[in-house]
Amino acid sequence: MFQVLTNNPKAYNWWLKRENKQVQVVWQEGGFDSVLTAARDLVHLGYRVINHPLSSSIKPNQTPYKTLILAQGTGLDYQSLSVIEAAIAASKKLGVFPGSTQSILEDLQFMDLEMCREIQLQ
Amino acid sequence: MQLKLGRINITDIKFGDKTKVEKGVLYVSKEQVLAAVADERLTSITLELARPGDSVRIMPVKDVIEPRLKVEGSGGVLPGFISKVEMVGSGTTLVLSGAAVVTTGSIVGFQEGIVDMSGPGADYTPFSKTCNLVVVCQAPEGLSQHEHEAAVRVVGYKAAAVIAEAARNAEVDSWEEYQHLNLFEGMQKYPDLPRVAYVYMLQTQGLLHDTYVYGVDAKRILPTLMSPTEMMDGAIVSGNCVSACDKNTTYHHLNNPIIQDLYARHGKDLNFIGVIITNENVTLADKQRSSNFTAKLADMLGLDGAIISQEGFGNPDTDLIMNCTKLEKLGIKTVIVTDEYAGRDGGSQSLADADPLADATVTGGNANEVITLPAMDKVFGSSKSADIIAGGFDGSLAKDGSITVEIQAITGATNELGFNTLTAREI
Amino acid sequence: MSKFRVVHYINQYFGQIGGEEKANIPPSCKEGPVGPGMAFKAVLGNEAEIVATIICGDSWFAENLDEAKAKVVEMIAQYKPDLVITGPAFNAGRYGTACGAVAEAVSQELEIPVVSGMYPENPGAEMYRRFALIVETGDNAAAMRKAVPAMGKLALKVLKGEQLGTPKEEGYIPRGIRENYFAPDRGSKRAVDMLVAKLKGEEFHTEYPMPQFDRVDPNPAVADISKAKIGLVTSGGIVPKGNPDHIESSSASKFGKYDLDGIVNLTAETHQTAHGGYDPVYANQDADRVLPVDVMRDLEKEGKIGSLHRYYYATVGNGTSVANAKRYAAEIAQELKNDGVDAVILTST
Amino acid sequence: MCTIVPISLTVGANRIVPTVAIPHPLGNPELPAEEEKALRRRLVNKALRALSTEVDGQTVFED
Repeated sequence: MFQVLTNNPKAYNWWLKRENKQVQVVWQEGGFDSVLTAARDLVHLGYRVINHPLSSSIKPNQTPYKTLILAQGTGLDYQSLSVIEAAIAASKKLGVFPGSTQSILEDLQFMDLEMCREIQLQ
Repeated sequence: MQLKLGRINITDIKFGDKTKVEKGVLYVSKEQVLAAVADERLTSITLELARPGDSVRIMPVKDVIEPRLKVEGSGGVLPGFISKVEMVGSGTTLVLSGAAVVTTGSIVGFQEGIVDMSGPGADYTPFSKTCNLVVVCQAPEGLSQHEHEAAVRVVGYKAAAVIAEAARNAEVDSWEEYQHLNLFEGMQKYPDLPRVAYVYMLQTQGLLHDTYVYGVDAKRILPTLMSPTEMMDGAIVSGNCVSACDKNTTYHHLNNPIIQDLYARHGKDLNFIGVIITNENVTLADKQRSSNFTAKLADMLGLDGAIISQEGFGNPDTDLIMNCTKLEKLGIKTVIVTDEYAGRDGGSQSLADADPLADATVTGGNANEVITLPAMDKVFGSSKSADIIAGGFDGSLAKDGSITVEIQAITGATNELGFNTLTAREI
Repeated sequence: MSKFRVVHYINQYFGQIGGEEKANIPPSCKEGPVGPGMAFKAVLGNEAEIVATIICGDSWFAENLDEAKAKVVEMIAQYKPDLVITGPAFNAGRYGTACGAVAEAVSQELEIPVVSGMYPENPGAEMYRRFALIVETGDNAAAMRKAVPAMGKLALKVLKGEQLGTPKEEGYIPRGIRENYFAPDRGSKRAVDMLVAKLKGEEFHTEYPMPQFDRVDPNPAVADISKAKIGLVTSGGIVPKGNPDHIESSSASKFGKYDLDGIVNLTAETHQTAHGGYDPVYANQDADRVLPVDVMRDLEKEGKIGSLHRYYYATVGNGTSVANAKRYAAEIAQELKNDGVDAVILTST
Repeated sequence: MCTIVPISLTVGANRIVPTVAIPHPLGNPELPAEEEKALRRRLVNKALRALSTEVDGQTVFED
């Protein structure tokens, strides 16, 4: 079982439309950091991170969107934990997205989706 | 394999009736270039010139390409795009050294990538020192970002290829020779020198973050072995333009400084065996697989040492540390080349991953350092993007046209191939 | 030209008030140099002068940290100095910590540069190196003769706005701040040079040192656990309901010591977690899931262990610096030893 | 007693007992209360055993 955690409406709709029974698409309210925190809590309970939380060169303070895919596992996956903790630290260090125009926000949603669209879940 | 590079030094660039080189001046025929790059997907393509010292800002920069021409040997430059997928890296190639094609155009709204030809920003980018043909691309409303990106990318290669023709009849200023022996010959010739390879990490995450090898999207490759001379003919090209400071442009791939400096010590202090290219994909499983294959290749080659270079920020730190630790655990000594995001005050942790085995690190500097770029007389590209870079990237565009940004917005500023002298130290 | 103004911070001992018996005195202020300040006078010469000296007892400072910082900063501010010197503190831990805390407050609140002096292993050096140029000194006051000229010289350089060299060149402990500069060679050449040196087994200098951790030898086994007095310590942030000590949810600046007398089981009514680094739902429902008091009481009753120590210690591990964690550990370990605890179970989340 | 054994190894702990999960190292909310406490008791007993065992370097007490 996979969970797609996202605060990006474009990614949310795209993943919903895939209608994969193995995939649970979860809307996460809030900013970049809230997706990271929610993913961290899942990792603590044994989920594995599929896509790196700092994928894309768009820094955490340059976009409010993040889509993270996690796979249900049995024990703590240390690699997942260490990348999620490092991502949280990077996001804290770089600060908060200052906001932007609607058209930029749409481009940022598009780029976030691009970074997770081709991931094979098996 | 043996490659001869003939350098023709370009010291100025001008428009002219014919594309040619005369006394170090590259004359560019607008008509000829525009005819060669025409692309029905784009609404307009215009050409501008930017010389070192000009009061010119180019932004947002998409790619920079050095014009090269294959005059002898198999294949042609930029295989998979400009020429067929013949193997390259041997024969003779001419270089318009000091000239560059710079493509610009906003594919998405927030794109950074600043090249200032003068002022304080010029110190941070290598492309303030080249004579640049700037290709400004405009796309129609509604063109998909994927098509837009592909169109602009190929326009740059085509422009470089057409002006490279000027090298054919020009006088060569200097020759360089690069030999690449096969593994067996190399071992016989240098039995006592440590065997060293270069692990070349390529950004491969998706749109605006891609790299191509002989035309193949490198996110779909498993790590493989290449001759260092192949890069000199353009076997690796960039489709990566987000994070301007630490992306590798096609120019960087053609002039990879690690390859050059390993050649400088080849046969003296080390035996430079070849290049392992690997990718930086988005999933952890891909990272595991690629670093495993990199380590396996390194082991099969019986390496004693390796230099590993990174491209980009954040998740590639994970690839970098995986590659480094897996090689070190095999007893292969490594040096890694990276850059830092230590915060504006320089007081935060620089990397998103770390390991005590990574005990030999070269850094291209802290990308979060803030710089004020004064206004320029001319802006090539989209002056609108200045506002957007400023807002979207937490910088500020002042009324007088100056921009305050982190140096991460400057093309090539903290390059992770060690292209620059910029670095950082603890104080 | 008028002289630069310097204020000097020292402890009760160097302030010539007294030794450990006077460590409880609150801060006071004297015009001009006192004690080691006299030695600084010679180094600072005609260019700068110590206009005032702040003296505070080490214990008083440690026990009243926030108040002490505020008072000292207020005293310093009224002299409008161009620079503040603290110490040198050599290897005196409390003194070093006070010198560092003063440096932090002065640099953050007054934005005045601070020069200090410490032995590198002084905990104050690791905790506060960001905020001061801490000259590396010997471990005791015999090193005063060398420390003062080094600190004075560095202070003058800072006052005159001269370009500083590397920490090594200037003799101060690196502050952990990354600064960009243009090197003579490009990065690729530096990388190849480094690799060649590494392959030859020669010395090389990484440009970015990775974090390293201490190692300690394991203690011998507990001979008879059924007679042992066992303590509980956690970095999981388990605190009495309401978090009376206001331990921070991340980057904790303190630890808490809590009484378990009469407590046989932690419940949602009595205890919670202060930790911000994990989902707190489970620990808040039942804090025994992090700190096993219920089981320890059972084992105590059954005679499987000698006894459960009356107090447990807790902090929050989330984002807490290694230096702070080390300091808490040292203090907690000392108290546990003084209380005759034989063994400790440390739980972390 | 910790869930993230690699970190305990990195920071230099000498006697390490692996636990259940980060937010509930010594419990499992999915179990009935009695079973959960029994689980906790097993883990604590393992820690006591670790304390009573001579080690000559970092040791993880798996089972």
